[in-house]
Amino acid sequence: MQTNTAAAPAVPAAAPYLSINNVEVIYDHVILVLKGVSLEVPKGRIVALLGANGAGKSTTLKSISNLLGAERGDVTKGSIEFKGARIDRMTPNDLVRRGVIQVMEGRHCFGHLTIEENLLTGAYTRSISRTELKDSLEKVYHYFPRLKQRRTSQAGYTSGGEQQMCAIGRALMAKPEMILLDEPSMGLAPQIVEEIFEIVKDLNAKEQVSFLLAEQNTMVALRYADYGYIMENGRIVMEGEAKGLANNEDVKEFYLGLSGEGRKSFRDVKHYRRRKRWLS
Amino acid sequence: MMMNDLIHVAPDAQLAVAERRIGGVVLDLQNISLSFGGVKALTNISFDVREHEIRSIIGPNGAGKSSMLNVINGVYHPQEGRIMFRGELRQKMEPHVAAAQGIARTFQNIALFKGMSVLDNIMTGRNLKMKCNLFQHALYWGRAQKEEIEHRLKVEEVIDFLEIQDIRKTPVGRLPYGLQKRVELGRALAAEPSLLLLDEPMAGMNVEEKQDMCRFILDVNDQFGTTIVLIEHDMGVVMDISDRVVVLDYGKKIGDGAPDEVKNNPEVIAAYLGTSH
Amino acid sequence: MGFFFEVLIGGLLSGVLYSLVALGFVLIYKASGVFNFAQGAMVFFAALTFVGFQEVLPGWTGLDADSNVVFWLAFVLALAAMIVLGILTEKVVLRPLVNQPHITLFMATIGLTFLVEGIAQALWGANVRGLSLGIADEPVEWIMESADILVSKFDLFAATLAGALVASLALFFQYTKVGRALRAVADDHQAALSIGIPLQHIWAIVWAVAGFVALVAGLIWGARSGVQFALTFTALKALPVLILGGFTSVPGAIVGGLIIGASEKLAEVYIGPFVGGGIEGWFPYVLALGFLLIRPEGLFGERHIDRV
Amino acid sequence: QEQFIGLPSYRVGPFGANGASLYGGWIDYMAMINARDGGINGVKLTWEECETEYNNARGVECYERLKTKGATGNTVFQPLSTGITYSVLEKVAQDKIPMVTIGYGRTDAADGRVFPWVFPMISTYWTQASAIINYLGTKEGGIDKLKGKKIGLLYHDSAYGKESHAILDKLAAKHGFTVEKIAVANPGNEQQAQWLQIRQMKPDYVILWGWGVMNPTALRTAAKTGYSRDKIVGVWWSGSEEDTIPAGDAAKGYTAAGFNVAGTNYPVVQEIQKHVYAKNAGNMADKDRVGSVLYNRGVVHGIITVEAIRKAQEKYGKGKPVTGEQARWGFENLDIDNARLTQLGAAGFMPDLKITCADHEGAGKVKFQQWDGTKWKVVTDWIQGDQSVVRPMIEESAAAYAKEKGITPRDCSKES
Amino acid sequence: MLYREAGQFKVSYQEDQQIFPIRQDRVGFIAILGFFFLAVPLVASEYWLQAILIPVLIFSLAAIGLNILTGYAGQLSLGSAAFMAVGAFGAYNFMLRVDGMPFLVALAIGGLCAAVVGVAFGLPSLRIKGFYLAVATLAAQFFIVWALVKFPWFSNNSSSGVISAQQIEILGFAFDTPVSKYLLTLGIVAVLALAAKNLVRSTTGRSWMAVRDMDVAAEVIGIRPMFAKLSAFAVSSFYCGVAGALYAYAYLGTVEPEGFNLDLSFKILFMIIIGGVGSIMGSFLGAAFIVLLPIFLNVAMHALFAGSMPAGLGSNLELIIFGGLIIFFLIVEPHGLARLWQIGKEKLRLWPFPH
Ligand SMILES: Nc1ncnc2c1ncn2[C@@H]1O[C@H](COP(=O)(O)OP(=O)(O)OP(=O)(O)O)[C@@H](O)[C@H]1O
Ligand SMILES: Nc1ncnc2c1ncn2[C@@H]1O[C@H](COP(=O)(O)OP(=O)(O)OP(=O)(O)O)[C@@H](O)[C@H]1O
Ligand SMILES: [Mg+2]
Ligand SMILES: [Mg+2]
Repeated sequence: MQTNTAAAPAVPAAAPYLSINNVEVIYDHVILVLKGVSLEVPKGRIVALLGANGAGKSTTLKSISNLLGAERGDVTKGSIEFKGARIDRMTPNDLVRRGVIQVMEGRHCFGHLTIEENLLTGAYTRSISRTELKDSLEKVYHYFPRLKQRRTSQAGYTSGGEQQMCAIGRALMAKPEMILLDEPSMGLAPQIVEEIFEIVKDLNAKEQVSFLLAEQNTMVALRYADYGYIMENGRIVMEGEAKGLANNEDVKEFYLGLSGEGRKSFRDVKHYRRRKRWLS
Repeated sequence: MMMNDLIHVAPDAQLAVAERRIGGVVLDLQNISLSFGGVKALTNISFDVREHEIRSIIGPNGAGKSSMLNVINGVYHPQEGRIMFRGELRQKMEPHVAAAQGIARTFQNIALFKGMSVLDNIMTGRNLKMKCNLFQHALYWGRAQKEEIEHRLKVEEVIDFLEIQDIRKTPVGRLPYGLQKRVELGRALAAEPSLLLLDEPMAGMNVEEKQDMCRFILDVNDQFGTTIVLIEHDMGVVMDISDRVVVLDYGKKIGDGAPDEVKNNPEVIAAYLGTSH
Repeated sequence: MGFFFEVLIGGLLSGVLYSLVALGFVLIYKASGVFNFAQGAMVFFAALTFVGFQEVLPGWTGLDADSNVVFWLAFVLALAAMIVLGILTEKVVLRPLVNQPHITLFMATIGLTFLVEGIAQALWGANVRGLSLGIADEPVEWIMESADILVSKFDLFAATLAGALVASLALFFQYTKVGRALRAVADDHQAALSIGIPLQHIWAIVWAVAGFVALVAGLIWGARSGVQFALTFTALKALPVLILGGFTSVPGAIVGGLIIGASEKLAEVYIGPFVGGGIEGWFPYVLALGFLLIRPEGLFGERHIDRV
Repeated sequence: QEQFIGLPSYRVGPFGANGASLYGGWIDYMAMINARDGGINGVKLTWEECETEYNNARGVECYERLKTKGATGNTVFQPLSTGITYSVLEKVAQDKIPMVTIGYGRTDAADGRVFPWVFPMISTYWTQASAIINYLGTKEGGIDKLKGKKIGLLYHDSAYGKESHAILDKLAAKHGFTVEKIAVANPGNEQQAQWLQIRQMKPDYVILWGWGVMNPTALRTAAKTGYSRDKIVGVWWSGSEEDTIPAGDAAKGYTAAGFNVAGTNYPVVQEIQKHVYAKNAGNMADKDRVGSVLYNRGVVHGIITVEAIRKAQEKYGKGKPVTGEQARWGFENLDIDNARLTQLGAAGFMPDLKITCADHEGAGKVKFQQWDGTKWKVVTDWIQGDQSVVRPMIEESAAAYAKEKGITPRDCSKES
Repeated sequence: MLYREAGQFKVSYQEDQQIFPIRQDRVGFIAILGFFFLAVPLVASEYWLQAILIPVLIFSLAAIGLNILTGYAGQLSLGSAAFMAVGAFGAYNFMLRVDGMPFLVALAIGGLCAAVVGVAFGLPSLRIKGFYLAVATLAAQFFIVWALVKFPWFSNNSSSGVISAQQIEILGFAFDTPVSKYLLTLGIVAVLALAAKNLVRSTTGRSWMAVRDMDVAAEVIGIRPMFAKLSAFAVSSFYCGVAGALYAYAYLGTVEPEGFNLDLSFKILFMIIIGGVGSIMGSFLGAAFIVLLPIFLNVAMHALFAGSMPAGLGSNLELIIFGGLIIFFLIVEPHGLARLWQIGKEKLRLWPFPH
């Protein structure tokens, strides 16, 4: 098992693939959540979006995939471009057809459909033959053998982890070029987290799928990503090559739980320490 | 039995209580089997939980960890097996009875009451302890008001403890995930439980937040002597803070013991930990 | 005994007609989780539009009012109107309300009810009209002669039609891509959006199909008791059928219809006289309630998943 | 000079079709009086509609809203809904506005001594029931022939439908027939069970006491179960085109009572055609419905309203608008005899009518019409209800009300 | 920045637990009460009192009742009108059959009758959820109205099932003018609304909301779903019952069972949805909206198009606009007028800054 990501294919720091410029998002007409966020995902790269709870990571992803409308959120400023075209007013359906798909935080499987039906709906936007569909399905099962076992169970009755796999698998069925992954590791066993990131890397390497992933598990995320952004309070406060970030002292302390001479036991962390904030 | 009491211990006096003594068995599960239709969620599982300890349950996804908690607090009723709680054989019962016996819990997929504020959510945790009736509530005068304020005081202590003073009045639906988890813990704590079941309390948090959460869990355990059953996927956390760990896999128990023991159990490594840890 | 069977059969056949209305509800509920209160109004709108066109077409085209051409032309035009209604509903009502609580959507369909009722009557007037499908509502003779049991030709025809509709829709939902997407949408609007299911299209499709079902139901009910405002009340007959069969089940609609139809008639005849009669208004609801106590999701409905 | 009449109408909802015809006829008649005669002795009639949707609460609001409109306030309140009638029953007395309920409303209000402000004119439900029995008697060749007969009563299971029970039971006892009461739950769009029961019982006649969609459904289901339509007699709310047209062929041969008849060949209707429709000013959207039963019933409402105002003007000053209180006097002293009916162009169109202090009903007779598949045809002359049975019942019921409410009945011998 | 709580510090939890913790709200509330109790009786015309204010108040009470059940406890019900009927007929029969029955006691007993019936029909809620329950409550709607028509005893054997409410008299004072009826209604509604507000901010209310938001979790933390649901049914029906009795006694005077039909149930449901599910104040706003809008449309139609439009079209247009406005409001604010009000306040608090 390889855990080294340095070997990401050398893509020229080419024309921006997905780029977000100065986006501002307001919920419910009054709650300002994103205060001008700009970031870029070059083609064929894995970009991690890191940050504490409530920093606005999910909101950023949703503003790209245009799922905000359903939550009474609004992009009030800024622009979003994918492959040179403005996509900020497109429907999610158009976006999926263009190859941008989001895996939402918190699983969101279709509870009353079986696992297999869940996966099949993932291919809704593709007009493909039965055999191709079968192949895609097999591919997903290959990545997630556990799903194959539970293929006939209603998704609502499967365990949290199984649902997470189902959600990711479902997105893969759409054969996307750009996946927005929201907290893929949440609630997954360590082994599976590792597996999922391997799958991410695989897809990235073999099928040139680009990723923008919002993660809390900074350690793993920085290990697999090429580039990282760190968000606080609706703003990007730091960015850089993943390697560089992983070695940054602040990041080490606040996001990796490493201080000075390595990892500190959770038992020994002091309660009264103050957290440092950039900006804001 | 040591009833933890949030009120009568002044903040600095609390430290004095902080002496962890692992006591006798409070909860003893014997040969529990549970299945749903064809799916066997738990097969013949036995383990026990001792007074004041932090007992973790780990295992791959779908292993049956959450189901185990559901069995303990009466949401699921196992087809086979015996449950002894505080020396008494547990009959089939409803969750609210378990709550009345002092078992509180948090949920894997946050189960806060979305339409209510943080304060109200935590206040519901004290529901069992409030004695006024509907008519007194309608009047909101005299006893009812006094009671409300009494309990509000206790809830405020939980709020202080979890450091969520500034979001008291916020509707929980608007909070970020991590804070919601914290509020959920608060709701469970408000009930002053003797046994606290935590289902992945740290999922979706970054290291810093996990550190905070660990601190809270350890403090609860230390200061109030609350027995804790914890499900968690972060091995760092589990290995650092638990006293004993049970490992489940596909509904079967494959390991049980102190963290170090479990960590080196080859079966556990194969099924769950993988080699990278 | 003959009387018993007569009542039973009459009830079963009426039941199928209830199913027909219930089907419209099921379609929309299954596809969007919306309890479409406007279904009754749609039945009214459809039937009224049909007879409205039947009235004006001879004037426009010079065709004979009783000709088949006028009938089918009116049918096609009414169907088109229903499709337009479906699409507009999606655009104006549902799209802005994506991901809102069910009760809000429910309420929106009540608003829609007023809208549709008002538009229907503003367009075609409030007159009560007759409607003929050319099938006499009279007993089938050979059954009458051989068993002395009354079975109406019209009811048989309606039952066959309803049965065919139900069967094809059931297959559609279970086995087609769109059918699956519809069920997905019902479970989680946002997730469905996120994987690129075009809610807009899906909803427009279901509402149009529901409009078609409403048209068929409107024609049959309209032929039975005239095209008038009271057609909207057919919805009240369909509700117990729905909960008994399960909101989400197409076959449930038909089985529920049969059970409700038969038992309400038997109850009216055999229990009614002891309590003063007129129990058909509430009996089906109480019966369905009884069933629900045993199966809270109806006979064939999807179980409510709540896990912690 | 204007006389204001508030119209609590309903043109939407389940009874919107009925409302449209009825208010159409009424308004057209008033428009005709304005156009032809320039009003009543020069006093123009004005009116305003207020949509009630046949809903009691909205009816009350309309009542309150309309009552102060116009120079002299609302002249008369005619809600065309029994529910609304009940809801404003006590208010009209306080506000001194007469309430006229022709063919509906509170039956015992026919006792004008207890209900000075309420006028259930022409014929009450009880009189009607009695007239129907008398009609059946004539069909059998004499009322005594009804002995031993079985009469089914298919009624709308509501307060309205139950109005028929007491009187029919009395008449059954008197004439020796039996009544089988069969309830139909609202709205009545399904009657399979009821008609199978009827098929089982084989009654000699069925009285249809229906409402709205219940009527065509009854006729259709009767046809389906093979019960002859000739033997079904409907009440006046079951006897309009709205009830028969939707039933199609199944309605052929069905007979219904009416306190007015259908048709356009009455001078009064032709006057309306001439003075209103010829000038494109009619109220009906569908001109073909002019002359329908309900339209003509509206015309009857118009005639009675206008005549009462005319009468009041005779006492209180011609050419001046009258107040509600004065209008009440007009209603109470209304006397439309046959000669006047002919002048009005309504001979045979509605019965002659004489209201007194004690008797607010007046005529107490109905005609029967039969549906021939396309239109209503009058088949009898005016048939009187049996006042010797009905009147005591009315007085008894009114007395009970008076007692409950602590009302001292008027002494009519002292009224001028 | 007229509206803000900055600078108002709470020194005790008692203060923080007041109904209106913010001073401006408190002042506003008292001003509104004063306005309705003192100013309105002086200035309002009989029409406004009789035809608008009294029904709005009564419907508000019924809406509060339904809101308790649906908005707070999450049990969708379509039977509120039937519970109103039980209240009306219950009060009537106690007034009729018990000599010297004080009006207010009869009113309360009417409410209690409704509560008992409500609990009986609420029993299925322990197993049935959502729209299934909603449809099941229709059983109550149809059954109760049927029973009231069918058994003449309830209407004191009146030939038509209609009851005529007795004169209201409290301690010898007859409430027979619009103003006195209005004040009586207002008083009762105000007291009950306050009680409702107290209920929903206390343990009872919290357990209702908990069951509404997530019943499994509620049970796990020790709330008995059965008790919570049934108490919601009882309280809700009590409110509806009292509203029904007032409807008969203070508003219409004479009522028939069919007056309490499904349409009325729906109307009350509209009120809470338009006003705001789970908001006491929303119940008032919703009732006012649903009562006033059709009247307003009717008047406006006449003012605008009198005579220039076919008669039927006007009424249909009203219907169309009414339906359209309901949809429009839902789109603008799915959480009802109460939320709109709240957002307004929040904006006011930030004013003049946009966020
Ligand atoms: N629908 C909503 N209405 C109002 N506020 C919202 C809504 N959704 C999110 N927010 C607020 O927006 C902020 C950012 O939320 P977001 O979900 O984007 O954070 P996140 O970085 O993904 O956090 P997490 O790690 O907890 O998922 C939070 O403060 C949250 O309270
Ligand atoms: N109510 C239920 N009905 C049917 N199957 C169920 C139900 N609850 C749990 N299961 C099944 O039991 C198995 C164990 O589920 P459980 O939720 O306990 O897993 P878990 O160990 O908590 O997993 P995770 O770490 O992913 O949360 C799963 O396969 C799940 O599908
Ligand atoms: Mg997030
Ligand atoms: Mg779990």
